[in-house]
Amino acid sequence: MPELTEVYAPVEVDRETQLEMLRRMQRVRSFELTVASLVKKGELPGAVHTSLGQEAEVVGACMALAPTDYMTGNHRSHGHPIGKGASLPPLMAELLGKSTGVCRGKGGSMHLADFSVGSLGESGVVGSAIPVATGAALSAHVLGNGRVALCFFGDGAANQGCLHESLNLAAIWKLPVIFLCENNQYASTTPARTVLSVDRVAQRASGYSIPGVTVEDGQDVLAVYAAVKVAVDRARRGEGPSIVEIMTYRYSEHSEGLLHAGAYRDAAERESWIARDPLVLHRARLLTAGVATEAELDQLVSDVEDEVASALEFAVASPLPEPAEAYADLFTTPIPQFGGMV
Amino acid sequence: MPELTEVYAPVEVDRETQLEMLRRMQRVRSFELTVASLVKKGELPGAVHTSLGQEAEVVGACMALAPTDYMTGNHRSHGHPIGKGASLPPLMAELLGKSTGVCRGKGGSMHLADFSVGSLGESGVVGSAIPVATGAALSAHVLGNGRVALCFFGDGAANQGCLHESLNLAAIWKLPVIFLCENNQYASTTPARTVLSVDRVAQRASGYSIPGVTVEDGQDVLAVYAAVKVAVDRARRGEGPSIVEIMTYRYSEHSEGLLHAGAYRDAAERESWIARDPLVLHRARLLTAGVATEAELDQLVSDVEDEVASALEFAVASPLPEPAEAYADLFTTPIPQFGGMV
Amino acid sequence: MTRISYLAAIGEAQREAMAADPRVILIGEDVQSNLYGTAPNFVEMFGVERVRNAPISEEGFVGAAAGAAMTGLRPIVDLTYASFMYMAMDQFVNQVAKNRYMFGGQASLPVVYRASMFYRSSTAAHHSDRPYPMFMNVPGLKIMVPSGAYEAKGLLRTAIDLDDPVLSFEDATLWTKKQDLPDEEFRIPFGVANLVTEGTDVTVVAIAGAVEEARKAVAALAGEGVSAELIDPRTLVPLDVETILKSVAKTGRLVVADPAHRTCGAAAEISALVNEYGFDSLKAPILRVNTPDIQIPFSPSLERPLYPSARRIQEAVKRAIGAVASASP
Amino acid sequence: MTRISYLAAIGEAQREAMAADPRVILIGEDVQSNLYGTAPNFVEMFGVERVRNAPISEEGFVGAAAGAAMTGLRPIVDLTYASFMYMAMDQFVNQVAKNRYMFGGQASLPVVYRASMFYRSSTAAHHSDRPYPMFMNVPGLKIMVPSGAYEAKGLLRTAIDLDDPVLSFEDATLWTKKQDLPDEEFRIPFGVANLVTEGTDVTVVAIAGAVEEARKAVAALAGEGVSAELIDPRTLVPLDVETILKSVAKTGRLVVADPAHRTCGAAAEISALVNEYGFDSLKAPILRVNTPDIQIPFSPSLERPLYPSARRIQEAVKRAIGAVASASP
Ligand SMILES: Cc1ncc(C[n+]2csc(CCOP(=O)(O)OP(=O)(O)O)c2C)c(N)n1
Ligand SMILES: Cc1ncc(C[n+]2csc(CCOP(=O)(O)OP(=O)(O)O)c2C)c(N)n1
Ligand SMILES: [Mg+2]
Ligand SMILES: [Mg+2]
Repeated sequence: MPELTEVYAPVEVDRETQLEMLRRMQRVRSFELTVASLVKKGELPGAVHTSLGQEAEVVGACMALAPTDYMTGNHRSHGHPIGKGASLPPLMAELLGKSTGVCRGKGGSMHLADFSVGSLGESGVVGSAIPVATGAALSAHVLGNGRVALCFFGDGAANQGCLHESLNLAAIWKLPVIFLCENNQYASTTPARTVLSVDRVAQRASGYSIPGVTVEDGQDVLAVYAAVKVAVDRARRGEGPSIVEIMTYRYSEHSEGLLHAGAYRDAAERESWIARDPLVLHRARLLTAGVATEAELDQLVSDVEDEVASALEFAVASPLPEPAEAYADLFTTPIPQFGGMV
Repeated sequence: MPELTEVYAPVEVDRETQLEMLRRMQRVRSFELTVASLVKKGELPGAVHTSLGQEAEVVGACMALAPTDYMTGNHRSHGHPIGKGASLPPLMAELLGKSTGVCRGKGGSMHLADFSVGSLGESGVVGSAIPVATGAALSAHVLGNGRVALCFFGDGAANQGCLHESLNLAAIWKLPVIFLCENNQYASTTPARTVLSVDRVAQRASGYSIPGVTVEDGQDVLAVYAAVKVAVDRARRGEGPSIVEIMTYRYSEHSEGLLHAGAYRDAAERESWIARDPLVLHRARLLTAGVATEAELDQLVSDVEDEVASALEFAVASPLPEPAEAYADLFTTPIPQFGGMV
Repeated sequence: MTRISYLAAIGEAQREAMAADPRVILIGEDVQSNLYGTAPNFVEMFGVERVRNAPISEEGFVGAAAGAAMTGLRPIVDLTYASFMYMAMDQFVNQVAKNRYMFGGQASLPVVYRASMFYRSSTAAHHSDRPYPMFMNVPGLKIMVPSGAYEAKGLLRTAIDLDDPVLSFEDATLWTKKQDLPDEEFRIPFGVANLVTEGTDVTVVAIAGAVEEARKAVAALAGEGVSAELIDPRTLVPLDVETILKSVAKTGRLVVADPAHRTCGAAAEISALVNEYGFDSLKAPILRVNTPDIQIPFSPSLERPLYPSARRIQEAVKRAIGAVASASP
Repeated sequence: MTRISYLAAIGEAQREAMAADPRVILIGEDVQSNLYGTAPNFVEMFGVERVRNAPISEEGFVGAAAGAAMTGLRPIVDLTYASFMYMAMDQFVNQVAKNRYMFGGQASLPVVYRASMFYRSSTAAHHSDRPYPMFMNVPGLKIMVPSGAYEAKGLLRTAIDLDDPVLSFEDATLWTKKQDLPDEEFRIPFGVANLVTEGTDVTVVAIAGAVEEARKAVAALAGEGVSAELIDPRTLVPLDVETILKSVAKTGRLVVADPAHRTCGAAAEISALVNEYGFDSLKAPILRVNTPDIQIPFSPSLERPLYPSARRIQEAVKRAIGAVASASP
């Protein structure tokens, strides 16, 4: 069985890419903070799950992909398309249920998708998008277009049967797919250690004769990037799927505004993770390595903040969809509702 | 992670048990040969899958269980309840769709069940009974009644998501369940090596932090018994589930009378397995070890043949169910069909 | 009398049943932390052996509950959202519904599967399903659709007592609605509809959360001089067809308000039954007020108008009595 | 004209579509060995890259086909028996049916899922399901129910051409039935019913294998002086309601023969539609000839009487025209 040992080899990442990593992490951060404050003000309908704290794994993984590569995700959904390079205004408009939303207001927070950047959709049903990504890899394989697919899933999703089926399918068909586990150690209020039969999801890879690797420091965007890159390159060479697991942590509650009964997480544990914030870490590295100056990085951050602010402006200014639009988009070749609605 | 190394340690099996193994294997053999000839004569409705060639794994596994232990199985279904000690006449009557059948003619070949010996039912849907066995183990665990559950499943079923979910569930809850893979190397016309991501299903055990063992010589009933016994004892001690995989071979086509297009199996391969017939092997061992004489074993075989013949007589003589019986047994507290049938 | 919410009523039924019978256990994701509010202090009361946090693997634990039910336990399974039931569909249809029948009555499956229909909350297509009709098409499952705290508690106690598998479709639009409930334990039988309001001009059958909307519609109609009879079937399997037929025999008109999608929904079945067995009493077409055959959109402006509302039910009643012209097909 | 069986017709449609478009691939268990007879010599013709043997993991490959369809392929998936579809229910409902809608039209899913309804063959409850009604309740899926070799071939070609997901429920009771088919390629549009026989006294709508039974019933009835009009809707989503309504406007009477279980079946929907939009033309109750709400028993003596048969359809027609008394509820 092949091993992903190259993961620990240093990767050559050029200056622009390193800066782009910070830019995208900052985009996720600013976007999520904006979103969280909208929820608090009661201005965002539905359930909202943020990726605050998980920016390094989201962005590191996405940036290891080419723009034409495919990606699916889950309910913790905003970071993935942002990481993949989606334009922010239609994402923000989607969250506000506007007709200019990336899904025309049909999807909302849990169902962002931007096909123009290979984002094939986030699934509110845990695990359910894993076979879909496997299928995108199948089409890449059959069409020979050199693309790869990556699916994000959580530690909670690791126990779903569709993951097992997808891993086996991808392994025997040697599909170019990366099973990317965002192990933030909890599924809602349930600690992974109480429901997961292994310490690390990647330990399951041997059951599929594929490489499995865990990035223990998932707050280090370069470490994530390096690990995913190895898996992506491997997939692109036609050598099949991998599991890449990233240990990370979510700063917020499972969903914004959620009041939960039990104290399932330790405050000190959370503090210790916050102390190793992925944006702070990467910024420090860029400065130390002389990749950029404080001023340049401040500029980058403030540019992103402007970007998010104007995305919000766009979203707020956009119109709500007309009620009749609810009837569009079900089929490519539509079927009229017989007799209209009573 | 615990290992099932004890499997290779010699087990003490008393004379009566060794003879009972032969008796039950012979029961399966005679029952299946009778059934196959009925199919050939067009006297058995429906699809029929025999366990000819797999007698050692079926009987070795079942005999490692106590009579009150639970068991579920699959479409290759006759051997399991026979191995578990079910009475033959109601099984044979079931295959003939008679009202004296163990399932009153409702189940047929793919759905034998004899709750009086812990046989909770065979599932025609591949993999589908695995969670059910896991649940029987859950009740044993919660009620503390000391029972264990065993589920038979094929190499084909190994790729079903419900297996993954059941393994994980059983592992984290430390349920007394044995996942028994009958690896006869083919699923219908599909070789396991073309659809299974591992050489041996037991290799997947490490993904659940449970023991996994493969009995390479699944035609040796004592080897099977020994391996399963270790897993059963472990389960009964409260130490949780195991995977036990038995390498074996089916002599017949996937189902009796099936005509398949491709030559997916090699004739020589089949011959080589037939040359190591489990009944012949065990008989030879009994003779060599002086456990019984030729005459005693001949008597045993002919007793079993009489038993099967009289089961068939019983089945043939039994009445078909009245059409109205179709409406019984759906609910424990029945609901009448409103308005009757048009 | 104690005034409690729909959610609290479910919790009460579970608590009473678990206190009464040690074979009753609760399985579900995040039940130990009482994330959804129906298991308050259950871990303290009943311990982690009986209040079991499940991994996210619906097919596994739905089937395990079935196997446990076949061998001596009486599990309650909390699936949280009804949209996740599909993950376990094979277990529901091929094991839970079929095992007793296939095995000729050897198995009983005293197990309750609870799932909430979380519609009208801007959670879009993956969380908003109301899939009871597809389970009505599966023989072997009993189905309850409580329309208030009283029903939620009384039906759930009965469900847990029953030796058959029950699916409970709980309507999240009612979660916080409070009602006065008897202090003593009580049960509501399956298959007995509730005649919510008597009337003479038209029969309205409403399901789950639509009962509340229908109640408003009926009250408004009364103000307009229309006397509507409102029936809540409470359980869909068994369905109290007699009560509906008796009412239509009196009113001659029927409107069915059913939050499920229209095609092959519960309203279709009720319409077909009344057509077949109550044809002679029908004075007008049976009208269905459903959710249209589209998936649930996220945007509140798109989602809000889709479900059976008091307004839509009221309009349908007026059409049924000929007060407004019928839309042409 | 070539005389071929229903199974062969499916094979032909697949072959033609795969020859015409390299994006069409076939996925299924044992397709390479042509175990079920609908992929003869496909490996030789199209290679193992396009004729893919799937592991037994329905959820995985149903979802993978959806993902492949979203990204450029046009897969046909052979699920063999309809009773195995539940294993993949989450993918069908939550991904296949919803993805285009949820993503605001960004996705198209040109994918066909084929499954055979293997009833009346003594394979008991785990192999005999006819579950199209539950999928009819799921917006976003198109559904075909071919009633003969001609329909099987013509509808399947259309299905493969469509950019929407299609479920094909193939009736195994018809597998070996032969028909003369045009030598040139042809397609049958979705949503256009086939008026099998014209008549004036009663309309019979029959689905899948029930069409064959209804044909016999109609012929027998003609001998008795009853003129029945037989309609085969061919597709259930979209459903050609107009043709049915037009017929009932003429006959005033309707019998629906539907091999699915009764409650919330396709017949219930057709009954509800005709009641709602054809009420004034109805002279008698709409009668449904279904499989009763029990699971399928193994014993042929139990199973045989359960499905819509020519005899049961004939009796229902006689009841509908008042020739025999109606059973009391
Ligand atoms: C099939 C299914 N079961 C349950 C849920 C409810 N649910 C939503 S998110 C979640 C926890 C997911 O945990 P994980 O996969 O670790 O992702 P995370 O939220 O930690 O990013 C649960 C149980 C769901 N959406 N889908
Ligand atoms: C869910 C499901 N998919 C497909 C089938 C059709 N089928 C019946 S048996 C079988 C092969 C099973 O192979 P395996 O599990 O290895 O058992 P074996 O027949 O070899 O004993 C298949 C594909 C089924 N019954 N259920
Ligand atoms: Mg998590
Ligand atoms: Mg096998």
